[in-house]
Amino acid sequence: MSENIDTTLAPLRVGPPRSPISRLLESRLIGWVTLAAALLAPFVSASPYSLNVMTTAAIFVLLASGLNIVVGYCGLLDLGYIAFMAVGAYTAGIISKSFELPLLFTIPAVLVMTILAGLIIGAPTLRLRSDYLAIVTLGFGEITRITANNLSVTGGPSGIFGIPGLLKIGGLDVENPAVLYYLTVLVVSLFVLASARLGKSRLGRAWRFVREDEDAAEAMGIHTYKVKLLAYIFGAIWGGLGGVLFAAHLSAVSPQSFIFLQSALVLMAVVLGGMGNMRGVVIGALVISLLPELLRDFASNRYLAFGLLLVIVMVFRPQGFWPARGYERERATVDVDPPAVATKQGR
Amino acid sequence: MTQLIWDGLFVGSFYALIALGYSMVYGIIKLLNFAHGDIYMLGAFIGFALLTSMGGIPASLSLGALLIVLLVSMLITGGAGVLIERLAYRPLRGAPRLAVLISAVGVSFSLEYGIAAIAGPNPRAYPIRLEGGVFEVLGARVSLPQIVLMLIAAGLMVALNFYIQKTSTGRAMRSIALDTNASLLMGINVNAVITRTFFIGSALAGAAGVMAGAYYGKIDFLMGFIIGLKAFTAAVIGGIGNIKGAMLGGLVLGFVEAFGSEWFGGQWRDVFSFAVLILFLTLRPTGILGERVTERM
Amino acid sequence: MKIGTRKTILLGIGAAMVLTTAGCGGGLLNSGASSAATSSGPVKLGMVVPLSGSSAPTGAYMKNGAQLAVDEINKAGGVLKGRKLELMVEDEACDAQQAVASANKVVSAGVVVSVGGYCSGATLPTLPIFQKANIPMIIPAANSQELVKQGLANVFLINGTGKQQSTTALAFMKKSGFATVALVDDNTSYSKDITTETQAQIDKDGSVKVLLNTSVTAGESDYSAVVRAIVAKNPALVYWTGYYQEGGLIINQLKKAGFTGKIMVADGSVDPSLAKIAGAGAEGVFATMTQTPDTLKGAEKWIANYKAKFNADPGPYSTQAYDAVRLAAKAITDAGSTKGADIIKALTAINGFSMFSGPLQFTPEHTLSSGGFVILVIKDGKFILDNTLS
Amino acid sequence: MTAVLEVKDLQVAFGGVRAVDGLSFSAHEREIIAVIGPNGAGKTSAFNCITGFYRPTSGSVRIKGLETTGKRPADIAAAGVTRTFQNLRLFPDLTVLDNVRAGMHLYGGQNWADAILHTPRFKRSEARYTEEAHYWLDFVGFEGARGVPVRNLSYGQQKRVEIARALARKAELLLLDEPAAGLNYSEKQQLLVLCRRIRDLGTSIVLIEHDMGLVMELSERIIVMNFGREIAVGTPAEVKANPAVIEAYLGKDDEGAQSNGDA
Repeated sequence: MSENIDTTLAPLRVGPPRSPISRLLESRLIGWVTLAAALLAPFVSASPYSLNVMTTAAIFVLLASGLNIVVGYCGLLDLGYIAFMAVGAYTAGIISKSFELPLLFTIPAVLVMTILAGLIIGAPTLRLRSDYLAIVTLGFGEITRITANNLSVTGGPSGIFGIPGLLKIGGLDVENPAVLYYLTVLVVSLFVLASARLGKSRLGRAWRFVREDEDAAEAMGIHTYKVKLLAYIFGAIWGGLGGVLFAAHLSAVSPQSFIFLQSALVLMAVVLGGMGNMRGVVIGALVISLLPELLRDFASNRYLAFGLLLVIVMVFRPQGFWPARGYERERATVDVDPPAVATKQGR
Repeated sequence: MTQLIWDGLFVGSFYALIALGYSMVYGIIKLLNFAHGDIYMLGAFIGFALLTSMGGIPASLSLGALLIVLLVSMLITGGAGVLIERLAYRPLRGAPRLAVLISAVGVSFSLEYGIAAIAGPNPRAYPIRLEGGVFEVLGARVSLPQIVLMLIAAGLMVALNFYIQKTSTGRAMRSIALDTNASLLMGINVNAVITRTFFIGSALAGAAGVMAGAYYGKIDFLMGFIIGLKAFTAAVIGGIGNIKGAMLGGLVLGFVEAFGSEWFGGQWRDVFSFAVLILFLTLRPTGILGERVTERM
Repeated sequence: MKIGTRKTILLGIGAAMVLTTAGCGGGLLNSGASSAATSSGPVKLGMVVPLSGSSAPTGAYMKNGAQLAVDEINKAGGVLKGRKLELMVEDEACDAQQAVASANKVVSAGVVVSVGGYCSGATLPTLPIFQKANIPMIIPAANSQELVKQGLANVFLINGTGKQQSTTALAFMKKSGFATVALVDDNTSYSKDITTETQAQIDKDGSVKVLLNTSVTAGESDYSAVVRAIVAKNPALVYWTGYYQEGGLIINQLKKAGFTGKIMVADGSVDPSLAKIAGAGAEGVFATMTQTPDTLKGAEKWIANYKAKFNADPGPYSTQAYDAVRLAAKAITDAGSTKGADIIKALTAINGFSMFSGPLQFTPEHTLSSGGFVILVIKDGKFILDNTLS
Repeated sequence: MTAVLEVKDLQVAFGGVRAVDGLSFSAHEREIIAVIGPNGAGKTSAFNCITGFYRPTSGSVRIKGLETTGKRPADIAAAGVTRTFQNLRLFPDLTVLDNVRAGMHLYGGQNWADAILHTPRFKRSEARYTEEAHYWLDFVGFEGARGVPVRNLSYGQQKRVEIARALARKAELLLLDEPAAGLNYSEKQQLLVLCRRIRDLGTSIVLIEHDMGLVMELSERIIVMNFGREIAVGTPAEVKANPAVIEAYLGKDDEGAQSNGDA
């Protein structure tokens, strides 16, 4: 039932990290640094290519931060995460194309659809043990892709193209790559922040409790099933919005973009970055999506490299490359005046 | 109709061969060996390499040659399986299940794209082709190669079943499946047994790979992905961790697919079999033959 | 291990930084210059084709064909008073996302004409990118009707379209008297395009009967389901419009299942490997295909050059790629500039430019006026010209 | 005054084995009850039935008069039961404070929207979580770093954290499964004091324990189980004198003898 964490494999550390680098990385600073870099990048190079690469990377970061909620926080291995992106992208594409709406206005529908998808996939499967869940999600991922490929409403194999841009009000045409890029960065950073905050909340803790020991969590009055479902739904929403940005970015959606490989890549970003650690995941996502562009010769067999990397990282750091460190501030003043909890006023 | 059944049976025997490996490994260390399908692929490519190195083989000898190649490939894939367990799974015993699963995904990727890097990404045509007489059985066209392959598959499964039921190692496997720690206390060399399990499972998958290559005539580095999932489905249908169940599941899935694609059309076949998998996992996770065990704290 | 961690983390940040600095065409402040046509130096042609994935071999054929043309033209003095041509090839892997990335890359590199495009599904999303940059696209291979549906001014197909291929297929069926036919595609946009077109034309024509029109999933080994269906219907001809990998398997399994009718494949399956995979069953399989070098009369010299250069045989679409480059050069010369608009004007005006597929003239929707499709047949494992139609 | 816990001829069977076979007892407010018996007598199984981890084959469990038989553990916890586990079940990678916060999950006080927007409401409830976590850690006398993962702590400390986590639940009924196991003498003495202080909070305690000394000194009532059945019940003195109990212990294993020794 429960999964016993082998402590010997995990990086053992008493007291918070000391090395300057890791302290920098633990600090709030890193987030701002990355954001600043993202915002300044276009002033260095605004060629369609670099903008395209950077936008793709930003969307990838959004996906990774979404999957991190499911895999990192809640410990549910989802091998079909890209399906949520597919649902989002197709919903947005179909609606905006058939009603000539800017993509922005399709977001409510996208939210509904992705949450629905999350429920449909999650509800029956979340009672399964983790490894069954992995395969089932993979199955759902493939089903989604094949279905999109076979139906005519999704444009069949050639998919949907010529999708209208996100928004168009007078001068501001979001189809301009630079504008789209900044919009993407804005949205993505907001959602990354949101999921990071979720992780540090009552719900986020509940997710971690479930990940660490379902029985103990259950015994503390946590409805593990509901909590898992919530993780799934949040993951789905993140993925769905990723899909909308994807559609806006490519102005086309086709089934080949949602193969298992894509799910695996997002998973790698989460794992390599460090499960549950939002900063790590962001950097992992950047590495995974940018490295192939930077090192062309590496691109040729990057999947081999990623595969080996996965094994190595798991063998040496089962928590991920740069796991969420369980440290927090000690109590400032040694003794607090006992709050009025001693009496048993229940809840 | 009889054709349908026969085709289902034939494909099913491939699924069964691969499902066995899944089931054995899962039964013993509760690991979902995600890379197992790629061992099948590996087997096909090793057979390919061996056959090409042998040079031109007259069709008359092709069956004999195939049998030799089959054995050698089984040995090699078996070794590969053992190696994988050593490097990627054993260090993670006792680690969170999540970690082992991800490691398995990593292995799967490494195998697929490793082969792609070595043998090139393009599909290869198999050097030998099993041709043979075809005759009608109750209105179904049955070809000699099909019968031979199914006989080989059946032989392997019977041998395995005997091994599990009668030999001491088999007994050890079953006891580990029941309770690893207890078996450890009983002085069973758990690691040795797990190694054997991986060897056998991988060897069977490798055999399936060579047979598929020789029968269908085309191999590529992703051929293991889908069939791996199908095999897992078969294992689940039969009751994962249950050897007979794996065989049964393979055949059942073969039928189910044959009928499914008859009704819904070929392009929906995978959707159909995945749906079956999901239904089984959610409604009857113990499969047809698997017995329910109460988990104790 | 900790060192390793830090290294990668730094690498991660490094990656972001490098990207920012490794700018290909100035930042926002001095933007606009990115894809503007320069007036001196080499003239760049962009080619986005599959160099990885299952269609990689065809990509290589096309790359070589194009390179051959570039070298010939440069030897003859280049274009626009001695400016040399320069070919930039990027991978597309038949995947939309990668195609878009590569398309953006060649646009950023300042190419003046795109001479790539093999997988229709991957080429489609690149259309808006080239259109925004107003770069003419001469698409040598991809031929889905969808490409020209939007009627973009900058898109030109020099491969016969699915429609034209279907016309040839139908003509062949009627001529050789196949009364009943089964259409099978592999559910990719290119393949479905042909089956739908063929079905439509057959229905209009009425002299041939479609007994079965179905799809299979690419990448599997066992196609017994579709084989059963075909054998049950027992049509005179099976028309497979997918790629050669599955084509070979299906042919093989059809023969094993005792199918006695004839089989015809579309251009995507015209590849030496088809016969290898299909085995003995491949003999006598027909194909609808534009002329390949070894079926063309008078192409021997060209083939010789090709072999000399790449010491490999030319393959499908080597010629189309070759022609695409030559056409691009012609258009640039006619236009006398490297401005997209001028080149497009020149392309639309072109009339009677001689190509492997015959003299070129574009229809209003920028497709070949004559598809140049012929019927090939497999003899001793090689595709040779079949003269039923001629 | 209704009993905090009422168990009526509880039965649970695994396959053929009857782990618990007709157990009945009840716990009242501010009462400390010990459940003793040889290993495999079905004590822990009984606990697992009460807390909903096993579905009883028959019989009923009522908490504060509320029928909870066969409910989910989470619902039962919400009904006012909290427990510790035989072998520690903490969240190893989480900090000491987070582990205690787990017990406060039912306080609520914030939802996901608060969390994302960092509303004052969120800040308030977080502050409360931390403050009370510290309070309960102080209560169980936990010294040492509280911002570090529990897996870095000693066994004794971890035991304390687990109790603190259970207390944070502020339930009326606390089930302790072998709380003294692996503790040294002085730690056992501290545990004894702690249990009394917990009782004085108004919580009733049911504990499984093998250490007779502790049991005899601490508990007001003792339930002796064997083969899933209750073979004796009463005050420490009565139970000590009960021939059935002596037989059960001295007859079966020597563990009872020893602990009688140090009683």
